[in-house]
Amino acid sequence: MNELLERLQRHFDVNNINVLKPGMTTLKIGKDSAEILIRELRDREGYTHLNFITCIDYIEDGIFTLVYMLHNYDSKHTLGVHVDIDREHEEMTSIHTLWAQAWTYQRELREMYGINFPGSPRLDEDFCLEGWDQIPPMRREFDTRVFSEERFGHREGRHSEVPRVHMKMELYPKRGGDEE
Amino acid sequence: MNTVDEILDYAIDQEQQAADFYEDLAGRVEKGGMKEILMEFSAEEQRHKQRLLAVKSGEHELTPEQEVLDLKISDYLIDVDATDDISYQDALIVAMKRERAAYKLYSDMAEKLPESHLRKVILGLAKEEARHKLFFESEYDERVLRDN
Amino acid sequence: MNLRDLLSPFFVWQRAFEKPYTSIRPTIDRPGAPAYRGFHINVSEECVGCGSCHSICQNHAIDMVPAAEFEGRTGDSGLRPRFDYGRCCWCGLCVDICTAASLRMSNEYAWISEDPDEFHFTAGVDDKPWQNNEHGYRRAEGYHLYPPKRIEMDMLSPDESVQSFEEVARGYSEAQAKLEADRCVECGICVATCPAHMDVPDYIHSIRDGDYEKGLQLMYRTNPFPATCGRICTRRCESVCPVGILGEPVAIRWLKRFIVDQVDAKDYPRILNDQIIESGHRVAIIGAGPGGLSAAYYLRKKGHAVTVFEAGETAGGMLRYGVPSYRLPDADLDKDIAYIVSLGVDIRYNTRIGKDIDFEQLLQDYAAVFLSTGLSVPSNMRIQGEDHARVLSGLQVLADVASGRDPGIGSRVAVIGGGNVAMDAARVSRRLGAEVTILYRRRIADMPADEEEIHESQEEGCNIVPQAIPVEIIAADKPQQVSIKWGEAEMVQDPTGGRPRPVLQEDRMHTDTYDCIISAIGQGSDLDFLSKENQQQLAIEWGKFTPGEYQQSALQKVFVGGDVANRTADAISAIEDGHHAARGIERLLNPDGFTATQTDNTGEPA
Amino acid sequence: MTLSTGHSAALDFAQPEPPDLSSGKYVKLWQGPQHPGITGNMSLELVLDGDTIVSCKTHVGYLHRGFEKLMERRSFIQNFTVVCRIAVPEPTFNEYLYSHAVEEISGIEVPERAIWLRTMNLELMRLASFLMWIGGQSGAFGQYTVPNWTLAYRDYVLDLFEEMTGARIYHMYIVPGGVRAGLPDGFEERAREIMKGAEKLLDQIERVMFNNVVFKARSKGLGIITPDMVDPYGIVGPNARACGLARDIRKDEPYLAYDRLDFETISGNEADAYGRAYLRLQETRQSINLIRQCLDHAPTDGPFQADMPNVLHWKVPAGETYVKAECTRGEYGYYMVTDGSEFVRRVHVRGPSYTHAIAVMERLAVGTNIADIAGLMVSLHTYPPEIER
Repeated sequence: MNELLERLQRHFDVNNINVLKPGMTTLKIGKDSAEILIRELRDREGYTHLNFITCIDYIEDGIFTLVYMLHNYDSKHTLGVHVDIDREHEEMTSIHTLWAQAWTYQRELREMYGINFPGSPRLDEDFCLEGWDQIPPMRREFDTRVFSEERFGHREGRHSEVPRVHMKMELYPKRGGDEE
Repeated sequence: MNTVDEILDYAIDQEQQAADFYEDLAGRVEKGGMKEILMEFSAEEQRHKQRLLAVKSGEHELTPEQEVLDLKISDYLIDVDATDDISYQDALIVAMKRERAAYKLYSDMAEKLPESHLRKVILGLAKEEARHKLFFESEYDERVLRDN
Repeated sequence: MNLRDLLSPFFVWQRAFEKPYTSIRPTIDRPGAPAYRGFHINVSEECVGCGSCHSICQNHAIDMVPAAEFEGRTGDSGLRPRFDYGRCCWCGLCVDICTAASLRMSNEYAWISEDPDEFHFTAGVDDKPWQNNEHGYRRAEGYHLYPPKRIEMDMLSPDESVQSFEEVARGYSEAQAKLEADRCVECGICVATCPAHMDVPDYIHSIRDGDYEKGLQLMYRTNPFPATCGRICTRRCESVCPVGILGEPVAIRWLKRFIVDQVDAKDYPRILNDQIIESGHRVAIIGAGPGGLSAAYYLRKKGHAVTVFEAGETAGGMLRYGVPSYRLPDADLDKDIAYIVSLGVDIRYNTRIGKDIDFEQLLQDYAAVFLSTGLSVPSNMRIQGEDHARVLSGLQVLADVASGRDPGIGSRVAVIGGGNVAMDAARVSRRLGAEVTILYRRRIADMPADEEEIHESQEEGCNIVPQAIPVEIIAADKPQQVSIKWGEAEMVQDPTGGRPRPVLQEDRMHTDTYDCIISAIGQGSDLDFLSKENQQQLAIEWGKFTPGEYQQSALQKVFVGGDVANRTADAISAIEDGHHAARGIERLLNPDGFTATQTDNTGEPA
Repeated sequence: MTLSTGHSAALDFAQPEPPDLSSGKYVKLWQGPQHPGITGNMSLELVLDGDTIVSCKTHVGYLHRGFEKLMERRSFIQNFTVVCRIAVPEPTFNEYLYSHAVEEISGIEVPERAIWLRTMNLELMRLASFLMWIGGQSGAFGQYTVPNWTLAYRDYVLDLFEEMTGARIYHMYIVPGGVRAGLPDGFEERAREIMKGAEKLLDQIERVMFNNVVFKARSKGLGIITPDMVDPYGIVGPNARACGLARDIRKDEPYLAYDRLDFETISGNEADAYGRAYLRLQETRQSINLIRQCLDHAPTDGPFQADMPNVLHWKVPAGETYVKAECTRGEYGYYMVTDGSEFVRRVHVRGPSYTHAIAVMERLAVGTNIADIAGLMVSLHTYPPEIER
């Protein structure tokens, strides 16, 4: 394991190496060398299985972190490759030539986060959302509650009271620390 | 006092005297709130009197055989004087002691009499006083001995 | 092609003679499994309306709605959960979190109606056929969604504690406080029960956030004695904490103390940031106990010039003289008092109304008077021999110790009484090296003292003799000793009502000899400083004032509070009386302004 | 046996040129989204040349309920009631993996009894799921007797779930910290009886469905997955095992009590629909065996839940993990990122159908007869909800 990481560090600008548990490590690499690293891992290091590709929105830092989870069946080791991309320039090299299912993930990320993967097949075909006219819904700023409250009405006859407020009104309206 | 009416008249008079006693004291006391309490005692005595009047007129019967709980609180307390600056505690002690004395009086009286209707009436009066004593002793237990 | 593969499928016919899987409904009823998560049951009598079910429901399927029949019960919000079956997903988290275990599920799963609004009901209030179903989902024994046990406070061991007057409870560490604060379900039922209506859930929340300054600000909105109450409060809040129904209540008092302990007194002015704009009004306060100083604090915040008249030589009243330092160290009481005084409260010590200055004079000189003189006169037993020199009063013993004087109790002591003063006198006596017997006329369970005090006094080696009624004090052979005659009591149900009453058993009398007898059977008020006329005007009942709204007495400008004006006679009630009287005085002095919203240091309406 | 699963240049992932529909040579046919031959709500956009499929596109989104997004605004305890819906026929794997991910990041140790109850729960789930699948596979080839048997018998397994968990489908039994209850009285006897019946049923199914000339004729040679496709296409579970790869997470990276259970990874050597079906039949039997072992070993007393913080304001420390389990279709995984707040930062649910139903299906469909498309689809064992999450 350590040898692998040493090799990777020699050839790639990887950082933030984090051993999450025995059998699982994550590391971070720059956007431009990510595709080469992943290819290298697949072809030379035995990480032949792509578990999934996903994205984490760090809206407060202005970045999307793409996560490529790779697995080596021989060493039973999982390696998570993290790639930060700018939220304003949400574009990443496509890896659809590396795994058959990669383009599906990329198509989903396009729909859900708006990330572009130039060259990825069927990228702009609707995946789950047909006729979606809002911002990509998995972005943090998309507020599901606001959306549903705008689209759907509330049921008539529903109201709820807060126990402490109700008790104050019923039992001691003139006391307590919040009127005066 | 040889007849039932005589003994009842005596008892009624005693209750009236007690009511007067508290009313008089209420006029003299200094502590705020005492007056009201003593007037309440006086009213209680008036109620006792009304009950006895009802017995005399036959509307109500005494219950000499009924057992009355004796808390024995007043038995071991010292005597206090009914002064103008009497406290709540002492006023209750005075009241308990008065009821106890009445109870003793009638019980002793009954003891000396042979079995008769008169004796029954006197015993009934004793029980009546025991109940008054319990009333004030319960009050004492509730108020004075509340935290004890 | 294989012949077997051609014939084998005909095996299917064998099944034609087997019993079918299906059954015909409704001919054959098929109830849900005993633990089935079906329609909701609420045992409304046991429910306290804490709303934890509402909080945990991820579908917003539960509303808390008023249920008239449960309104106004102690420790009960009067609300009950109402279910919207258009949203419910029958996960049962509401059942799992229910603090009273009153919420359950039945194994009923069929409910047919053409009206969708029918599927919206208040369980246990609206009549439903499954309310009494014996079967259905219940939370399993041993399954909890919050820790049922409280974080134990570190205490001095009884062996150590009797050696000195050092504080017994050591205080929570930050880690302990956060764990304990985590147990709060934030229902706020305690807020209603707290006499001062402190923002308990909010200041506990501030502990979880590690924001102790915010916590301090929240506490001062309703209580300027948090260091004190964090130690010796009677904590009615904890008695209604729903977490205590199935487990142990949240240690609200210790959490309050934790917040105060985290903040240095020198930072108070910056944190509390009480801005005072002088109003020009002058208010007199009689008694520098918790009631008087609480009123002083809130009046001062409104800009009124406050003068406190105190008969003793220090402030704090019963907190100073009646509560021993192993429960409330002077430094902590002083922390609270010093901040109040720092706002410009003028305290005149050693000034007795009626002797040094006349009550009538105050009425003339001040715009309003708040009277909170407490209960300072020990009650008498009124038994034979009580005036013996070796019969001491509990209050006196405590006051002597608090002032650094030797109460001269000797080495074998009998304490009479079952209240906190009796327990404190007993525990103080243990610390002075005496062997202590406590005589109490009723059962231990009847003792009015805090359970904790009873427990700790026993731990510290005080011998409690319950159902013991003193009947006479007798001079002993030696002048420095005294004998007490007492009798055993039986508890008898009073047919006229009330609690069971002790009845002396005259055939079971005992006489014991001690170095002294400490009488601590209660205390009364001393209102002799008021003239007979004033006393009549102020409406006194059984030695106590009977205030009206806003603690106002029958005299318009006189407000009353504290032990002398309430039945609970504890610090937190006195503090609230002072706060409420300050509101009343503000309304009196500023009749047009009391509705105006002002902003305090928390940035929220004060 | 060493098989080449490596990536070779020979495999071309390029999308085929779309057929020229205007040529009049082709027919376009939509199968689904509501169709008895489709496993759940999804649709296949098929282009046919005569009976033969020349192009297939999978369309999903008919179920999308955005669970991953919903989880970002629900508390850690609330989420456990949501996740079960991500794979309707197999909710339990979601419950387990979600709970396990939370537990791993929070450092919560689950008690022994809960570990065994979870294992049993997962195996019961496998049994129920396979029973439903067997019926689906049989039905997809037009044989409707077996589905009646298996779906009805599955209900007996659901009865066990109802007793154990309080619900038949969305059990919500495995919860962060442990499980919600121990076993009810008499559960063991009833479970053993149902296992016995299930074994008998599987024997009958083998005779009626597998030793069946029609079934064989239609499934053999259909949808062949070669070992060299496995990794490039991300194929897992029985779909990979049927072509000879002995990969089973339960054995290779044991979780829960699997390292204490006696079983061997089953792999086959016929990589077509028949081979996969037969492998699943064997795994169903294996599951019955594992359930019996769990009944033998599961402790009957002791705690079934770890000490938990107050879930009403539970903050899970910042962290990241990926946890996985072998569900009926292979590697099911939960990737979780937390940021120290009361809400999860990101959950990604990895279901095997994501690749099986899209990349794999779209490739295997080409050249298949239209009559076999439903059978092929079922033989890949896909659940649309885990694609959409």
